Amino acid sequence: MKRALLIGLYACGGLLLLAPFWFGDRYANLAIRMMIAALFASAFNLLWRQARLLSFGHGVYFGAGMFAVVHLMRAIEAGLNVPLILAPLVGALVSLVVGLVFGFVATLRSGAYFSMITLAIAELVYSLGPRWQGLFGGEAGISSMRMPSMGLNFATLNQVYLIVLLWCMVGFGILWFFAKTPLGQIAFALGDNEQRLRFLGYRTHAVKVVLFALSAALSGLAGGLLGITAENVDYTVFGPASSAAPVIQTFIGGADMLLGPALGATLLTGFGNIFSDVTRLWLLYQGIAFVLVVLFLPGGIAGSFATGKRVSWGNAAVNAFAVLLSSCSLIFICESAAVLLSDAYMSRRAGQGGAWVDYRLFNLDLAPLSPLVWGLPLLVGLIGVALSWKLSESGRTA
Amino acid sequence: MTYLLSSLVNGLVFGLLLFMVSAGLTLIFGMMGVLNFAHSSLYMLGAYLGYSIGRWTGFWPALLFAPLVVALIGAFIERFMLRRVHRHGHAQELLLTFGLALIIHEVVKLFYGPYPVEYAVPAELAQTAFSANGLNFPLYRLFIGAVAVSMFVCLFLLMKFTRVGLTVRAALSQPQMVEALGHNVGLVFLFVFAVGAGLAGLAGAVAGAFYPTGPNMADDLGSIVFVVVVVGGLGSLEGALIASLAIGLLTTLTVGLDWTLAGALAPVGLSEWASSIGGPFTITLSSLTGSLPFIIMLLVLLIRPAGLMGERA
Amino acid sequence: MSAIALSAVTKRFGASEIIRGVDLTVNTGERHALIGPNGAGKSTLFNLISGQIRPSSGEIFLNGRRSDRDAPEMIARRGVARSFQITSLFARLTVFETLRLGVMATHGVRFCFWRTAASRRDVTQDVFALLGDVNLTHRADAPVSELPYSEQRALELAVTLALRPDVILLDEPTAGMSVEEAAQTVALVRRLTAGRTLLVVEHDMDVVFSLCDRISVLVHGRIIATGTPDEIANNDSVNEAYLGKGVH
Amino acid sequence: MTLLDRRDVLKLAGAAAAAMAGPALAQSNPALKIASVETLSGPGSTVNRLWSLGLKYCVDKINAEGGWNGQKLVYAEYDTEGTTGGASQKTQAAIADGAHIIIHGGSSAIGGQISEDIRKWNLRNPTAKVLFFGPGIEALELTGAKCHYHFFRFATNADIRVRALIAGMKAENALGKKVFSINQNYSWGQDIQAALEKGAPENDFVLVDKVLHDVNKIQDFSPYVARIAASGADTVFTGNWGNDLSLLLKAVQAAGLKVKFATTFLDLPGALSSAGTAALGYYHAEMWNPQAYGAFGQELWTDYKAKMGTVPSTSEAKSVLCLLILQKALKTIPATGKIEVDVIAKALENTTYDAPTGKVTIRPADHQLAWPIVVSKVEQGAKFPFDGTDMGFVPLKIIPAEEAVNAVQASCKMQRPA
Repeated sequence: MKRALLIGLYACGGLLLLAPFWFGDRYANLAIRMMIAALFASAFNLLWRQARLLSFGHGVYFGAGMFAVVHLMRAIEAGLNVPLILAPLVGALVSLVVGLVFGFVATLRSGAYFSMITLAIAELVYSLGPRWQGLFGGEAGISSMRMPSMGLNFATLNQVYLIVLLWCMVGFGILWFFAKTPLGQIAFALGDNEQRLRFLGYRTHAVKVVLFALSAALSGLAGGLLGITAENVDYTVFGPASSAAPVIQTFIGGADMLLGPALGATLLTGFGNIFSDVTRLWLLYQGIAFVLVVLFLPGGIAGSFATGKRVSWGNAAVNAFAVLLSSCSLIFICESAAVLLSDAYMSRRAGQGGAWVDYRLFNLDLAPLSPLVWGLPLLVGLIGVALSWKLSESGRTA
Repeated sequence: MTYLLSSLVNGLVFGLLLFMVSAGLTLIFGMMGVLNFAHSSLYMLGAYLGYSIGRWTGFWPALLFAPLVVALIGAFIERFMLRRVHRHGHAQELLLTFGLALIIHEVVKLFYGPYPVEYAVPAELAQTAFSANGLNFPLYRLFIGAVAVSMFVCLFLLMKFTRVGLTVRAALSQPQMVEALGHNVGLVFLFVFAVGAGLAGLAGAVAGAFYPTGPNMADDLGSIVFVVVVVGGLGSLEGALIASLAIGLLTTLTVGLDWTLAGALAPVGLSEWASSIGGPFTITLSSLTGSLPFIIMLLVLLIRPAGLMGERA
Repeated sequence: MSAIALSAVTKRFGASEIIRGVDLTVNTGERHALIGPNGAGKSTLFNLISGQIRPSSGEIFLNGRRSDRDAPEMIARRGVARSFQITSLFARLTVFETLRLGVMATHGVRFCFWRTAASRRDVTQDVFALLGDVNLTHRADAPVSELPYSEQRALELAVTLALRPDVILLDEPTAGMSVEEAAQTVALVRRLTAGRTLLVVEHDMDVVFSLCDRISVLVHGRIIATGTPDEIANNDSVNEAYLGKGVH
Repeated sequence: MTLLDRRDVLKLAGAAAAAMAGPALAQSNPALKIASVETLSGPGSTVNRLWSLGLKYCVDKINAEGGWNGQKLVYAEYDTEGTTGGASQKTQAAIADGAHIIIHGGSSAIGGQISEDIRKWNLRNPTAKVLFFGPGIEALELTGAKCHYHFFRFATNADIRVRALIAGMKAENALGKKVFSINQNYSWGQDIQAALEKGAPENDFVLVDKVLHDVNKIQDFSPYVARIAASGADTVFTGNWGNDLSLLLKAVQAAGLKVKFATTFLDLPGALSSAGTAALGYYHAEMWNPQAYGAFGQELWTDYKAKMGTVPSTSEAKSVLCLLILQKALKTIPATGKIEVDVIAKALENTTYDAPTGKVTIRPADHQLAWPIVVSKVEQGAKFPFDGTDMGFVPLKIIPAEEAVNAVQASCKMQRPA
């Protein structure tokens, strides 16, 4: 059943790839962001899935590729004759070089040290970014415009979408193929037991540097694609948010599957796009989802579909229902809190002599002191939690 | 001269604040192997709780209760979250704390709003300790320094000379053995994490009254604290102290120095060439103050990978 | 020329001196056992020879070349392979993939990312030959983590041998095995290490006496005796320091 | 079909209530759609969401007065998530949702991205052009090398602010001979420092020392305070905002340093309260000042507090003024049954807005607004107390728009539509 579900999921994903051609620029744009995020997260996960190296500074390599491509596009504007479709390759190459240099330093250590060094490198680049006006364009960044090439004018995003689709497929192809090469195999072994690998005569530091550089290059490819799409880049691309995104997306999606990060990146980019305009608490929900996945689904979403255990449709449905119940309850309570703690509500209260006046949420008028308003969501949430608890208990004893 | 003196003292105090925050982090890492990404968030929680509790009880009781509450939160995190993912390895623990940092940041903003709150120094400490050439030196700075120093002394004595320290260290290297001797290893870890969190909470409650207590205070300090811990050697209390002071002094003293690489090349006659290149050659040292800790960290890692006081890996 | 030569090797951890001036020579082609009571420093000495840790002082020569400052991978490439006491292979790989890592190393296939590992027929052939040697052919596709203990040990041995080493260091190859399994393993080791230099750390005296040409006894970080099994069995100080204890 | 859910969610949340009501009304005149693209989540949201709040308030106000051409204005918010990438994406989304005017106040970096995106969009889609308003983005470049016909800067810039401060303080005899410049090390801070360097010889003061420091990185400003003390400056100019301003002022207060500050963002939330009484006597220059705006200021102050819960910060007030000027321009455009942004842009260029402080005009050459600038001083017991303190900004001098505005930058080569 899980296999069927997974295949269905991939089929839906495949259909989505073609969707922008029917739905126009807005969805082309969203689809482009999703694919770029998917490629970036997967490139990040090359380090983790294989070598168990957890980078908190991959925004640097993403940004390096993006800057390289925007610089190249400026050169094309000025008359350089390079077809636009090859531009992302330049981003990948530049990030490869940057990745080799920083990767050499970072991979001197592993484990938590590695994470902290990558974080520090990212902070360093981020703090230097605005200084180097010529290269990074200061706060405003640098911008360019896509020039027509090879018979396409690239004015609409649908045409850009083609480039992104093509290069993402190349990127995923490389990731898929790499796992099967001797070096890919060595990288897996490295993640399991670096010491043992050294006694087989492998220079593990060199392996890690090469792996890091490859991961950086693919991140740069993703960055380059964003450069082509956005036609503009500034140093904030090196900021903590860029580096945190692939981490969150990867582990929510499922870090031990080739396509897990892509799934996580697609979902979170999509949800982020929808929800961040509707609620101010999107980052909170994302954080809670991340922590819950780390706590209860170590394999992420994709990993939970791909376990060897057989689960009946009924159980899956109940579980999905339970998750739905508890998330509805959580969202209701958080949004209520956000409204009740807001300045606007405080002043309305003050206007009414400090009374707990009704507040409006989801087109409902709610009384903040009513036991029903808090009790019902709490009850619903508890039912949800109890349901999934019961399911996991019975799953353990079975 | 006044400038040098005041910079020295300011640097020392800032270094001691860094130490207060990094002490808990290095303690937890040294004892449990967990790199706590949420540590600076606990520091922020300490400040906000100090502010909230202080509104009811006044400053001094809040200074006691806020760290206690943070320690309880730490105990909760260890017991019900970290322990759950422990079997999946340290990376999973790190990810968990990373996620917790995201949540704490958003929750603080939900409850306290996006602006810094009015957490003020109590009247009895809002005085001038001494003045030199027209610059006052606030008493509260001395207070921060005093708290940090006593924290170091207590921790040092606790680790070196009591059974607690012995048990904890043994629990790390030989968990089964310690268990067999009748110690509850789980309880030891719970205790360590709670104490580490409580120390961060104390640092927050003390420093939050002086530095602004706002939702960005965790991000502001977080990465510098990592630098301190790496430079000092993960798990080494003495190393953390030395690194904190060094980074505090260095970032404070470089503020006045407008040196550039291009200037440094002047003796070999390359100054003009370097200036024409621009970019990194013309950045002044004073404008690099914020980046300096990270440069130091990279240098230390290249020259002495285990940190100043860390044991050779 | 000796395969392994240690002269005045010392190793200190902090204040405690674990290895105190060890001189040891293992001749080419000989099977040499290193024995000693628990805590004598056998594992430390083993780690020193294989390059995992560096001596505080003294010199180590492998096949006549000084090696005490070399990284483990350089030592491995010089034809010195070691096994590990606590089986530590690659949990996410299959038996076949694990062994292939060893074989690839000898074929010089390292930084290759332009063709799949499966496309190297010569590597695959060598892997199956080795699998046959240790009777694991039927297990080729099983994940390493699912193998029973004795088969993991056999795989560990196979991985060590895959490097085609001329000096083999085995760390307690029969630890934790039943008498029967141990006998099988000894036979396997004897068969597969024929003609090569072998240094083995072992607790089981039956194994040591049946397998090895010469024995060195390490006590409190010092070699107190080296000789043939007979000489060692009749050495007074050895009996006193080590075998005597074993009898009680 | 994740892609299609968006509209449903919007409906559920009621955020698009106005959008739903729109089509139901008469088809004759389409509704003008205004999109606020702002950093509404993450660390940058602290100050940036104020812009959206002000816009929301003013759109409601305009709609209560009947909207435009019988249609209510449609207002929607988009969250940049603090990144230029997100801003670009949300700009696209806003355009796809049919926005005619996009407004961003928060950051010059993000504003620069949006401005470029819109310039390119308009080049490529001449039949569906979009306008971009910047009520708070002050980097000179945006009306310089990056200026274009569809961007309007409804804000001051570094040059305007520094010249106003110098003029106002000289008139008060408060400038002194020694001036210290401490600024954040990015375009805004650099612009301020450059303006000071330019102004020093003309105005007979010496720039004794200047510091550019990291943005939002410095924990402890006391070393900088020591440096200010060592320089013996009479006046310190700073363009700092947010944490960097609060921390700087706190450190000055703690050190008991007696020096005047000339500021540009002291009126934003958090700044006055952290400075405490040390801020008394500090100087400030901004186009908005509730007291200087007289009855208008009073009205906005009380009405805003009643509707939005807080008194309007300067950002919110500037958002409001931005839309009021738009409202005035719109009134001159006859209903034609369609919305043409080039016509709106043209109308804006010809609009003169009568602010209580004087006439506000829009310079056609680079679309920089010429505001009268209010130079004020922090005093206790002011009529409009700021930031929960009893201090406020008492106006000293109003510099007329034509004196205050800087010269058109030579780098601006605006292409006007045919």
